[in-house]
This record gives sequence, structure tokens and C-alpha cells, in this order.
Amino acid sequence: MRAFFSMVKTALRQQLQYRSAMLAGVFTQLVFGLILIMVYTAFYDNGYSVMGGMALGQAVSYVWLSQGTYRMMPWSGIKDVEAMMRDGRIAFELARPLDLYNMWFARSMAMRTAPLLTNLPLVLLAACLMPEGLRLTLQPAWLVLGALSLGLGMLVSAAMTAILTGTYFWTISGQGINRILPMIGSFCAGNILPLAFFPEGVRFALRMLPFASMLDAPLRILVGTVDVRTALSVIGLQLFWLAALTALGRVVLRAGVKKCMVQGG
Amino acid sequence: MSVYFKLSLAYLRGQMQHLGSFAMSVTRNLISSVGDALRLVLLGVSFGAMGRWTGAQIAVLYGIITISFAVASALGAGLFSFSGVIRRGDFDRVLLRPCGTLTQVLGAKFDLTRFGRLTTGVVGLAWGIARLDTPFGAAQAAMTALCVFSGVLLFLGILMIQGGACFWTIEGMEAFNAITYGGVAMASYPLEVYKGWLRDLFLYVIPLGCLNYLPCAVLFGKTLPYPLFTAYLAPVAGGAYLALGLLVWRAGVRRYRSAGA
Amino acid sequence: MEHIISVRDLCVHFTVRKKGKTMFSPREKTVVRALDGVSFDIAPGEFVGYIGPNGAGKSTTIKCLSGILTPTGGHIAVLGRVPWEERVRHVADIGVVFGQRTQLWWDLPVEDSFELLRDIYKLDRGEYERTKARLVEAIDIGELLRTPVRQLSLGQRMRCDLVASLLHRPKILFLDEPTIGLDAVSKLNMRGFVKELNEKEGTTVLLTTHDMDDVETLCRRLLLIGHGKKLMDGTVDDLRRMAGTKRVLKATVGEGKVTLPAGAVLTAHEGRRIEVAFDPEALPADKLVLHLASTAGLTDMQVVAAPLDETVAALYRRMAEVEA
Amino acid sequence: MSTFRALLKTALRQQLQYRSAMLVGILTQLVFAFIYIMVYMAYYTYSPGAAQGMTLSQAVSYTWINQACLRMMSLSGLVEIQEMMRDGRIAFELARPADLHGMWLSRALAVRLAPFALHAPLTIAIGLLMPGEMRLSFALEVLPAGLLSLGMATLLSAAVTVLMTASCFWTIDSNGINRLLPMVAKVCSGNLLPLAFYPAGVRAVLRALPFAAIADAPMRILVGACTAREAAATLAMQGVWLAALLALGRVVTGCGVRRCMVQGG
Repeated sequence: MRAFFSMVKTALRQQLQYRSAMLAGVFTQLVFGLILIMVYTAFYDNGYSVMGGMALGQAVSYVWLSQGTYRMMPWSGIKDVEAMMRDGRIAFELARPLDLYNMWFARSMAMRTAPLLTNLPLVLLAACLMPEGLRLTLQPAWLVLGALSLGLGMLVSAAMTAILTGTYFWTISGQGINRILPMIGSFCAGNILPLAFFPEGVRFALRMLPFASMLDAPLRILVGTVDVRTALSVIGLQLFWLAALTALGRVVLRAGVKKCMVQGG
Repeated sequence: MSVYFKLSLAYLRGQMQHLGSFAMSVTRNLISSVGDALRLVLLGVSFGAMGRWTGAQIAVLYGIITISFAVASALGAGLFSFSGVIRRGDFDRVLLRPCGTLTQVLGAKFDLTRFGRLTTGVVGLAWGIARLDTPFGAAQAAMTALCVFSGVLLFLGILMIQGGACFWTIEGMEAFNAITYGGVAMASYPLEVYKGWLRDLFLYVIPLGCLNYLPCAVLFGKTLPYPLFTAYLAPVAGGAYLALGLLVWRAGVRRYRSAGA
Repeated sequence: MEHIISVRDLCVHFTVRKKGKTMFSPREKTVVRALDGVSFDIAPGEFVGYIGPNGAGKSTTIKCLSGILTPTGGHIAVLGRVPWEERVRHVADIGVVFGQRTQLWWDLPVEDSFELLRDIYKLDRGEYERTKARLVEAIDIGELLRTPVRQLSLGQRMRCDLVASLLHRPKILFLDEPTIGLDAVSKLNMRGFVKELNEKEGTTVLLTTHDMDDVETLCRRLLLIGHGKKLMDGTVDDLRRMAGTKRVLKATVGEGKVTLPAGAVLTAHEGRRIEVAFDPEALPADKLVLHLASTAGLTDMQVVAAPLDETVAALYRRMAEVEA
Repeated sequence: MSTFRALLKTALRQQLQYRSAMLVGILTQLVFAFIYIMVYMAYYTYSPGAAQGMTLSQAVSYTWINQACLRMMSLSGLVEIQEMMRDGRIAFELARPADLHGMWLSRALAVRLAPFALHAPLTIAIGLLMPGEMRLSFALEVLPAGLLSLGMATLLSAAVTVLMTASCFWTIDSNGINRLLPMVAKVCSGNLLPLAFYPAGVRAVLRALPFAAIADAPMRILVGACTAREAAATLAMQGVWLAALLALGRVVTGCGVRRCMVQGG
């Protein structure tokens, strides 16, 4: 576990090292946030007070939170593992005494937590300073449970990152399906459009998927569109997906390592 | 110009060497633009119309801006990754060749994968036009074509400015993407949706509004708080930005060659 | 036109903005004098070595001569033209080869790159085919033409780059450390090609390098650059003389104790084999030999010129001290 | 008392040394709290009248307090002493001047209080910050009686621990008692499920046993699920069991030591 904290520190230092890139990232997220909010406001002005259980104010906060947690989504596997695959240094990684899955999970978690400490605070700070109608508003009552759910969401996202890293055993160039999956995943997670704006049936189905547990679930709780019962069932689902994805991750890794060993590393 | 086509062909033949990753990046580009399109569709489905603009009309707006951005980014793909060219020091070799620097940089990367976005643009435009309740004859078609053409010029101008800026500072270039991609996402909706300063930004500073919002308002017979002639400003905006882009590029090259780099 | 290249008081000053210590402190502005008044002329057909320690301004000069860089001051005329003012026409008459960095298209076969260069340089098809055939045969890259550049070794790639830079029959060839990173065989090949090109075709060659073997085998004339100034313009021997005309006496002595007269330095001593560095003008060779013969006895001896890279290295060190 | 303070300090330092393990401990407790609350909510919605004398919010608070004090309320032998018995180093322990029973009691107390001091505050704080029906709520006036009962419960669990450890004088191998008793205790003490959920008859019997006195008693008082009179009766019962177990402990340890001396250590 101590290794985990040190990994988070290094990932964080790396993030801070490219300060200008990080600031550019925050700027882009703020611009996109502004545009989306204004578009959704226009749609709400058509005489809709609530859409899919979400009022305009909550939709505004949802957009800011989804922009702030953008880097938290599992866009790809662990970068340098992909490079290791290509030039064969993966053999050293396999030879390490630590359990491979725990190590990769810890690195994935570090990769996902680092932006949380750099991007999210900046975006949220800016979002709170926005003028009326664009401002991020959260009820304190849901803050703690929402934060815990966000933590769970990050664990699920880390588990997904570990699985994506595992697929690099098969598509060495990393250009394969694991480039497309994150994009579909982020759409189903409510990153492109809040799930509340999806039609009824589709929305229910998407919320069952692990992608929603990464983003839509914690955000719904944070903006307060759910009552306690649904909040708990959402958290229950997050726990289920965390367990399921971790198990799947272990299976993928074991198969990958075996295949890799057979090939002579 | 023949050098431009020959360089582009060379790059394409190079890409064909890695067919797998080429197909993959086309699909990736397609899916990411389908994502944006789906947002538009789903909003239309859940909310119905948006103010006085029907779904079909918004689709036409989306189509024009997406097609022009897709074509411009395919042609100007070399400019997207130009900061890498500078960092690797390859620009010296460009200067050592007896033909224009811009031709070589643009030709260096004729990115066919950007056409993934083109398909969603074309589909959106076609779907929109088919469902328009107002007449859409030859004149309207010509007007739309003109808007798309001006859009390509305008986006090429923006990409040249982005490329030219690399001569001054390589850091922080990602912020520019916010303007290009943000602008495209924004201009897919009628500009009247946006509040004062943001609307003015995309009307007067980066005039994406002139490409689709203003002309289409006239096409669909909507009254506009702006004078009538603004609806025909698209080619002017496109030409002006292309000229600005060339200026910035030339100034950038001059700076690179004057012991500044 | 007696000079193909003439350079008068070439100055290039960079303003470098170093980041302040903290994110907020203003960036300090310092002016780096890469070139500070360098003048030289090169006649057609010459083979000139352009040497100097790292950061002495070698590649800056090449950039100015090839039209990439506009200098802060001074005047350059190459083939009667000012390089940076008529860049397009100027680069059509020169060939430039950078060591390790290829100008060919990474994913395409070598021949396709050549055809692209034919279109870029707008060469006449017939003449292009004849030049290409001659060069491919001379530099022996016939079997490499169909292989993509990415699959070539560094040595093979450098040979192809050389051909690529000669397809348009340039009158001047700039070689920027062409043999860096090459194995011994490839180095010899490369030197052979360039030497033959200069002698048979009459192409003027300007070679910047750190490899003193290149200099000794190829350069009839040497320009030494240091701190942005021209320190020497002459032959390899002038360079040795400038760096202190050290000669080295390699001898096998008898049983006697080895003592040395003033001005002679013992550089190696294993058993009965010794090496003594001395300056013939200060200490004539015969005096040293007689002294050694009478004291330690001489069974075998040989007088050799000091190896050039040691001499030059010593010179660069001395220049650095001057600068510090 | 000074030895007790020293023991407490070492136990605390040991806990703090594995900060990351402690964090994981708290996280797992949170997860269990969520799961239990989810179960109770479903239980109360589908069969409202089932749990006599305990409302949903009291059951929720019961869970929060139980998770916070879990380490303290669950039984476990003093592992290092049981090992000493097995490999004979117990002789040094016997040679110590202080009376054995007192020593073991304070060691047991220290081992229980250290994790309590670190885990409880955070878990309680999170419980207090939960939204809606998930919040931990208790009336202030029950606090004094509740805390007293909690203290007595700690002493009781320490006394039982000493008893379990002393029993090893006879059984040498500690595995039997170490596994069986905690399981029994978990079911009977209310750690698994608040006793209010058990049928009336069983509940009455269990409430009389010392196990209930360790867990169910203080929690029932704290959540206010009993009248003042019942609270006083429970406190009295705790006092009786405490005295009995301490006396039994002293006796068992005494003959245990003698029996051990006779055998030659």
C-alpha cells in the first residue's frame, strides 16, 4: 500500500511538471463547460423545468463536475507499460516479486488520482466563481456521500485501466480495440451528455453498465438528483462493478502473462 | 502545387504501410465525431426543438460547420502536429528544399483519417436538408456550398495561426485546441443561444457564426438582430482569416530564420 | 568568379531568455555571441574542414551558408547569391547532409524518396535517371533502393542520404558530422565516396566534424573556430604547429636508468618500452636521441607525429581555460 | 496504571505505523456500513412491523456505531501470549513481578483502545455527515449512560479476552477457542444483526448473556432504543457480568499458572 502512495506522488509531480499543459487542459475544460451549459440552458428554456429527473441548476453542476473529472476516466491503459510491451522490457515487470495485478492496479489508481488533485480543484474553483446561472451549486448534505461515491468511481475507473493495460498483451501496438473502448465507455458514462438527457429506456440500461458507475453515479449523488435509497443502490452497483472488474482484470492479466511467457516474453 | 499533392501522396503511401493503425484511427475519428452528433440528436429527442430552431435546421448548422472543419483539418493536418516538427528540428530540412515552407508542412501530413468526421457531417447535413420545412432549391444549395468552402478557408487560417504560433512558443499550444474544437462544438448550435461576450467572440473575433448561423437564418427566413448583408459575410470571413493565417505563418518563419529559434 | 563562397565579418547574436528561478521572477535576457566577425573565402573544388569545440559556432555557420539562418551582421555570397535572400534558388544549388538525421521519408522505399526529391527539385527526367544511376553505382546502394528507410542501418541510411543530397548535382556540399555514429567500415566507405566526388566531380565540400581521422584523410584546408572567432585558416600541419609541434619518440631502451633532457616529457613507460613527447624546435631530435643513447642505451626507436585528436583536444582545453 | 499507558502507546504506534492498512480498514468498515444500511432499508420498507422497538434511523445509527467500535466489540485472544504458551516462553511472563491477570487485562484493553481511538472518530464523523435517513443520529441526553455502558463493554471484552488467553493453559493450542468463540459472540452480541431483529424469546435470552453486554447493550442505549429504566437495568447487568468475569479470570489464571509450574513450564 505504501507503494501506492509513492506512485500517486510521482504521478502528481509529473502532472505538475507540465504546468502549462495542465493549465491549458483546465482552460479547455472550462471553455467546453461554458459552451455545454449554455446549450443545455437553451434547451431548458423551452419550458422544461426538469429533464430526466435533473433540474437546470443540477445540470450545470453536473457539467462542471464531469469536466473537472475528465482525466479521471479510463482513456487508456498505463502508458509506459505499452512501451514496455513493444521493446520487450515487460520481462522485468513480470519478474518483479510483487503481484502483477496489484502493482498495475496501484499504478492505474495513481494515474487516475493525480489529475483529481490538480485539474478538479482548479475547475471547481473557477466553476464556483461563475456568475448566476452558470455557477456550480452543491448541497452540503450530499457532499460526503458523493465524495465517497466519487472515490468508488475512481476505483472502478482504475480497474478498467488495469484491464486496458492487460489487453496490451494481445494488441502490442495498442492501436486495437483498446483505443475505441474508452471512447464508447466515456459516452456511456455520461461524459459527452448527462445520462439524464437520454431517453428513459436507454438511460436505465446505461446506468446498469460499469461506465456509469465511474462518472454518472457519483455525479448524480453530488448534484443531489437522487434520494437516499437510490443513492445506496447506486453505491451498491459501484461495489459490484468494482469487484467484477477487478476479478476480470486478474483473469485478463493471468491469461496475458501466460501468453507472453509462451512467446518468450 | 503539384509538390503538395506529391508530398501528400507520399504520406498516404506511408500510412498505408500500417493499414491496421490507419483503419483504427479512422474509426476513432468517426466515433469521436459520432459522439458529438449523438449529443445533438439525443438533446433534440429529449427536448424537441430548441427555441425557434427545429431539429432539422440545427442539423444543417451542424453539417456545414463539421464538414468544413473536417476538410480543413484533413488538408492542414501537418499544422496540428507542427510543434513536434519544431521540437525535433526537422524544420531546417524544410528550409533546405527549393519550395514553399507552407506547402511542405501542409503536404507532410494529408490526414485521411480526419474524414471520419466528414461522414457524420455529410450525414447530418443530408438528414437536415431532407427534413427542412422551408424550400431548399438550387440557390440555397449554392449558398450552403459557399458557406462550407468559406468554412474550410477560415479553419485553415486558424490552423495556420496555430502552426505559426509554434515559432514563438511551443508550450501551451493545447489551449488553442480549446478554441478550434470548442468553436466547432459551439457553432453546431444557433449562436443566439450563447450569452453576450461568448456570442460576440464567435461572431466578431472568430467569426464561425458567419459560416452557418447568419446565412442559415436568412435561408430559413428567421429575423435577425443583425443587418441583412451580414448573412453573406462567409467568404469575406474565410478569406480574411486565411490571409491572417498566411501573415502569421510568414512572420513565424521570418522569426525562426532570424536567429530567434 | 574566383570565390564560390565568400564570408565577411559574419556575426550571429542569439538573445536567450533563461526562465527566472521561480515561476514569477522575470526571465533574464542574455545575449549569446555565437559568431563574432568570421571571414573566409573558399574557391571552387576545395575540400575544407571546419572544426572547433562544441558550441563554437560551427553549425550556426552552416545554417547561415545554407540560407536557413539570417545572420545579425556581416555579408555572405555563395555562388554570387545571398543565401537567405534568395533561399529557393540558393538551396537548389547546394546539398546538405546532417549526420544521423535523415532527409528521406521514413515509411517509403529509398527509391520513392528519390523520385519525390526529383519532383521537389524539378529535375529533368533523363538527367535525373543518369545522375541517379551513376551515384547508386558509385556509392553502391543498388540493393537498398526497394527497402523502406526505417529498415536500413545507420551506415546504409547515411549513404542513401548522401545520394539524395547529390541528385540535383549541387556545386557545393555541406557535410555536418556525416560519419558520427558510423562503424569503421561505413566511415571508410563514406570518406572514399566524398573524396572521389570532390576530386572527380569538382564539387566544393565543407565538412564539419569532430573525427580527426576525417580531417587528416580528407581536408586539404582547415578552418578552426573558437568562441565565435576564426582562430586558424591553414593545413593540418599548421594546426599541429599551432597546438605545439609535439613529436613523439617511441623507443626500446637498454638496461640504463632513463633520464630526460629539459623540454622532453615521458608520456608512457612499460618495462623497456618508453614514449617521449618533445618539441623539435625547442629540443632537436638528435640531442634527445644522443642523450638517451648515452644514458639508457637505445636498441630500437621511432619518431612519430603526435596523434591529431590528442593535439586538438589539448588545444580545445586550452581555449576553454582562456574562456573561463 | 503506568504500564497500561506504556502498553497503550506501543499499540497506538503499531497501528499508526501501518497507516495505509488502517485506511483500508476504515474503507472496508464504510463499505459494510453501506451494505448493512441498504439491507435494513429494504427490510423496513417490505416488512415494516418486524423489528420491535427499533426504528429505521435507530437501526442505521446502530450500524454506524457498531462499525466504529467493531475492533473493540469483537472478541479475540491475545495472540502473542498464546504463542508464548505454545513455545514455552511463557516462563518469562510468569517471572514478571506484577500479577499476571492485571497485566493481561491492561494488554487486552490497550489492544482494543488503540484501533478504537483511530477508527471511531472518522467513522462517526462520516456517519454524522450522511444525507437523509442514512445519518447517524442520537439524542444527547442518552450520551452519559451510553458512554458509561461503552466503557463497561470495553472492560468486559478485555476480561473475556483474558479468559480466552488463560484457557490456553489447558488447551495449549489456541486455534480452537480463537475461532469458535468469536463466531458465537458475533451472532449473540448484536455485531452481526441488532438483537431487536431477533424473535422475542431468543432476544430475551441473548440479552442476558455477557456477549450482548459487550455490543448490543451500549449501542441500544446510545441509539435510544430503550427506556431509561431498561438502560439502568442493562448497566446493572453489565456490572454484574463484569465483576463475575473478572473474578473468574483471576481464578482461572491463578490455577492455570500453578498447573503450568507443576508441569515445569
